[in-house]
Amino acid sequence: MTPHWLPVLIAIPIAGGVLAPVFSRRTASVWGLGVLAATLGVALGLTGLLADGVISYPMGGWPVPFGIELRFDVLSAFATAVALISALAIWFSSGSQGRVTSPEGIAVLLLCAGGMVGFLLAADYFTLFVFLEILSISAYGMVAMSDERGAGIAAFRYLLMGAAASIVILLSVGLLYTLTGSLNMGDVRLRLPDGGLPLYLALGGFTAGFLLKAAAFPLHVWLPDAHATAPSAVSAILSGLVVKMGVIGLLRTPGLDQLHELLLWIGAASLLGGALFALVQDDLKRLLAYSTVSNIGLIVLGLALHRTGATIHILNHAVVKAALFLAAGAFIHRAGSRALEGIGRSMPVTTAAFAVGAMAVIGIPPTAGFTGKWLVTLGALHAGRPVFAVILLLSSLILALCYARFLVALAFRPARADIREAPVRMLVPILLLVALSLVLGLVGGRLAEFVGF
Amino acid sequence: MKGRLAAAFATGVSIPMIAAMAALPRHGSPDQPIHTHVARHYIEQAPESANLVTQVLLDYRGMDTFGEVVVIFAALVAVLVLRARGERPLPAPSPSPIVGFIVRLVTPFFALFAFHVILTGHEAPGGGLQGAAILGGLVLMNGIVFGPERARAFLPTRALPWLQGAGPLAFLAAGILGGITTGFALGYPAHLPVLHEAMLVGVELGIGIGGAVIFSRLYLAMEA
Amino acid sequence: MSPLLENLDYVATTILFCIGLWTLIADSNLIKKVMGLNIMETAVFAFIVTSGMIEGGDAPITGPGAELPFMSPIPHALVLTGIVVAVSTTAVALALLLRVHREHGTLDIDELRGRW
Amino acid sequence: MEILLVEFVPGIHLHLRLDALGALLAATAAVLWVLVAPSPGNGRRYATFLGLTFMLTLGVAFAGNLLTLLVFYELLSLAAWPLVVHDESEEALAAGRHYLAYVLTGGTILLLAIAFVTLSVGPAPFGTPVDLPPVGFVLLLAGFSVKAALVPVHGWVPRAHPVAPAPISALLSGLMVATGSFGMIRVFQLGAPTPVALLTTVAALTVITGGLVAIRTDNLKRRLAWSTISQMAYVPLALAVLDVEALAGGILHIIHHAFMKGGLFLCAGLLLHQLGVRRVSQMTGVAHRMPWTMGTFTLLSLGMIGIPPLSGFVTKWVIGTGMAQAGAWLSLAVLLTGALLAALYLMPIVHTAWFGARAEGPRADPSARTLIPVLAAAALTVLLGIGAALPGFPLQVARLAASGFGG
Repeated sequence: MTPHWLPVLIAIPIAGGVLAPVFSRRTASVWGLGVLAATLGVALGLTGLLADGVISYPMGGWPVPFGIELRFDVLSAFATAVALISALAIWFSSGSQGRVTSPEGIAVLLLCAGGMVGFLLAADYFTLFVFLEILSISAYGMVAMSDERGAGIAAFRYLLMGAAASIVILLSVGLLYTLTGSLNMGDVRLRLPDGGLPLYLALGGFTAGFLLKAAAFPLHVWLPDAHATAPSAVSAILSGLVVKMGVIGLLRTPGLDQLHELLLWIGAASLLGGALFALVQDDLKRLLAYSTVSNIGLIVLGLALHRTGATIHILNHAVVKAALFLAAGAFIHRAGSRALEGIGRSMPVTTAAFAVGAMAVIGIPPTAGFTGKWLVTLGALHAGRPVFAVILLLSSLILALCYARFLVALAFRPARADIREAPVRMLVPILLLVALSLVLGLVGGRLAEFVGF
Repeated sequence: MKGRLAAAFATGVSIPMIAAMAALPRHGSPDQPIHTHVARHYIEQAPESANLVTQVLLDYRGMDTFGEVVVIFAALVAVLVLRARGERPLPAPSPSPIVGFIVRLVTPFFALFAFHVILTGHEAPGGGLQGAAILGGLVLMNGIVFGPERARAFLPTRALPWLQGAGPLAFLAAGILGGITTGFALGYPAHLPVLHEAMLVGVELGIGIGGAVIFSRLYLAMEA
Repeated sequence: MSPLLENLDYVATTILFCIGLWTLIADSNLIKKVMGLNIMETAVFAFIVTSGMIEGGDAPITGPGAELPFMSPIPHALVLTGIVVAVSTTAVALALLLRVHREHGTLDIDELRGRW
Repeated sequence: MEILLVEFVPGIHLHLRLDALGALLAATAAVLWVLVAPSPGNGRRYATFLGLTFMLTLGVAFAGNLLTLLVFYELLSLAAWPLVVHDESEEALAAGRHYLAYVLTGGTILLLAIAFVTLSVGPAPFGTPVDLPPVGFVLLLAGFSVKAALVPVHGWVPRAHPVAPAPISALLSGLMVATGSFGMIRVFQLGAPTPVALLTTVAALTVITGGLVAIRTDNLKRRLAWSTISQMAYVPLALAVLDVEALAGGILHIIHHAFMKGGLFLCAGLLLHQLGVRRVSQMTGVAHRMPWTMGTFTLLSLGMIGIPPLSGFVTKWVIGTGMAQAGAWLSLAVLLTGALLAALYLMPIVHTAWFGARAEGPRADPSARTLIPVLAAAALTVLLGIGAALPGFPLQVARLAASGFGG
């Protein structure tokens, strides 16, 4: 039976996004939640089917190299996290009067989710580029959704660098087409010449483009401003999901193994750079943004050393970082401003959730972050490169001190008056994500078999 | 100083790129992979009179065009959502009589030509998006000459949210129809030529009108 | 003929790409940066379209009077989509610039850097 | 008896295992928490984290393989942090930062070490001895030595104790440091591939510096903290002798030291609470105002020094015989100097308290109810000392635990 669920999985969020402006402000959030719940259902169903092999679907019935093919493989299973976290972000901000819950805002969020799902399913380099554009343009719009003064310029810098990256990726797609005459991923890999300058240029273009989209170290300069000025629910989606698309793009690049050395050093630079920059931040969301850069470094390092560990960390970090940004959003919502000194005392549940999230992002054993950190450390030692294991552990140590310093300021300083616990619509998504991060921490072994690179 | 640094960087980048470009298969040679692989199949299978580019756009690689139409829609909602608050007063232009007259004269012919481009896109040069660009340009021309109010007059108010999504919605309809008739989403049924033709024109029309509305709303969002 | 001359078309698009890159980086006015971006995009589209060219080929539209060999239709389709992507990005960029101009009063990156 | 819970990392399960060693630590933790728990009025956060630390110590006791041990070990370090900074004074927060920096670094070194070990020998459950890679072995000891407060990495102990509330200092000294030594014993249970001369020297250095600095420290709690550093170094000292009897003595020492030091800290807490006495110099003749507290303090001090028939003597005796059997005369000498130093930094306190100029003022002993934990600690010290050889007492269980060692 042809798996029609694949095109349906992409169609639902995109159709939802296209129809969102039809709704009023009140019903738009409910529509958004409904659409993403349906997407989550289909994605979970497909992940279940994944047990007996990769699912492929030729669009329009054209056999593989001649038409566009959609493939649902292990990486595409990340679509479940995309649907879940986007839905929780909408639920978190439902009821607030900001631009996020306006019909156009919900449309942008749904299109971003649709773009990500399409990106995960595309098995054709040009379709990959088109969906990368959908999610990128939505992401530029999402950053500018906040009313802060710096949001405009932060979104513009993100757009400028993102668009430059997309153009370089398109150039590489063009080069691959010139070299092989086809655009289907599997077909291109078969027909690629095994060397030559054009191939290296294409490979370099893909890597540079996706590393910029993933905010790996030298190319991460757009991320802190963008993620810090965006509304917290949006930052959760940006840091948790959009940044991961860059890494998954890297995994889709043909001939990634030839870049082993480059990935090692860029990963190490991101790990250490992100952690050191996080040390000097005093605003919570900028701290979380730099922590994302550091964790992306862990994933890029993992691509070279232990691909299963890197893939698992893509999922784990998405869940954990989304929880942290939502908790930050709850703090800022209640404090009214970015100064969060001492408000933790009257918001015990959010602070506890933030603490568990912080433990997870640092990689304290039973939580989700540990699996990735452990596997990549093993990979580093196995490859005989202990220096990367030391860099990895050192940067998670630095991050631990950053988060500890912040937790002290949050929960151990004198309390502030008239601060109440976060509203339920904010607490439930946070607690759900934190619980999920604990569960993911415990099923690391089973997850690794499922991923099984 | 920054200018020189950037120039040095750009030339630095250009050297390996030019070397790689030189090493590509000879430009225009008939036996390079582009012509011997997928493209040759499309050309051999082509019906006797068809615009192959539109066929590739809609039939073989329909998903890309669906993505493209969604991209332009995403740009619209992104622009609408990030607009700075606070209305700016509308500068009411006073068109010179000659320009005003010419625009009023030309508008209907523009529209006619645009719809021609849209509707015959699948056989002759042209296509949905090209038509949308012409229609959008028409609305913008009126807006610039007579002021945004005249441009807004072109757009229906109540059906607007539906109309601006015409592109993606048309594709969804074609996808479902294709799924039912040919067993694969976005497949055009060769065995039912009338439906095949209707779907092609329907999708082209959706892209054309949807695109035109989006272009106009983009202009209005920035202008007003 | 040396390969450089044979693939002159590709080399020309690369030079255009680097001019766009230079404008993107060097210029301090944000609108000029967007223009640089558009030059880069045009260069890549030019590269993709010329890659489909075949000597003595005809436009890929079958019908009376058209004969083999035809240009490859795929690059044209890709570029059509690429152009729309470029337009969308530029639209969002200009809308952002409108907002930046209204909030900060200037579009010069050096002045802005000190401001926000 | 062991249970393999969830496979939380590919190839390695969350492994809980009951053995004599784990049971001993768990029993000590249970008794100590009972002594410490009834401190009134410290708020919800204090109570929750107190319970959490107890649970995690049980986890450390019953961990079945190295990684599970690391899981509970790291969580225990984090759970103890809010207790250390409970007063939220600037000084407490600074001590908390130090504590966290030291302990997290230790945890990170351990993670690296366990990665090395897992790479070469797999999940390394404690039941079966295995040949540890030398690098892994050294790193493991380095990781555990941070919490076991061996000399170069002991910095957090003297800072954390004076700031933490008295019951927490009792716990910190009694068991937090013990988990470090406990970890070392677990490593030795797996195997001791390389010569342990380094460990002996570091342990000896710790015993001596701990004792010397304790003599000169005036702040009572800080002196007791230095005493913990010196006393707890006996365990790695005994381990390095690689003799079953010495090892049993080392295990026993963890238990006895926990009760004695716990009692001493509680006394210090009572002194601070009742009379506001922080410094040894302020304690002249204080015994006449608080005879009961100072009485137990004296008894516990004698126990610490190793005067028979108290429990302190038993552990020193067993370790001593073990060292003599193995011919480790240097370690034996260090053991004795340690006991001498203990006398030098505890006896002056007792002397000034009893024989110093009588401090005027009414009797300030706390109510009977608050005295119970301190008295219980003293009773335990006596009981464990006299009844040491009886079956079922910790000595016999420690010998059983030590007998199973490959090393």
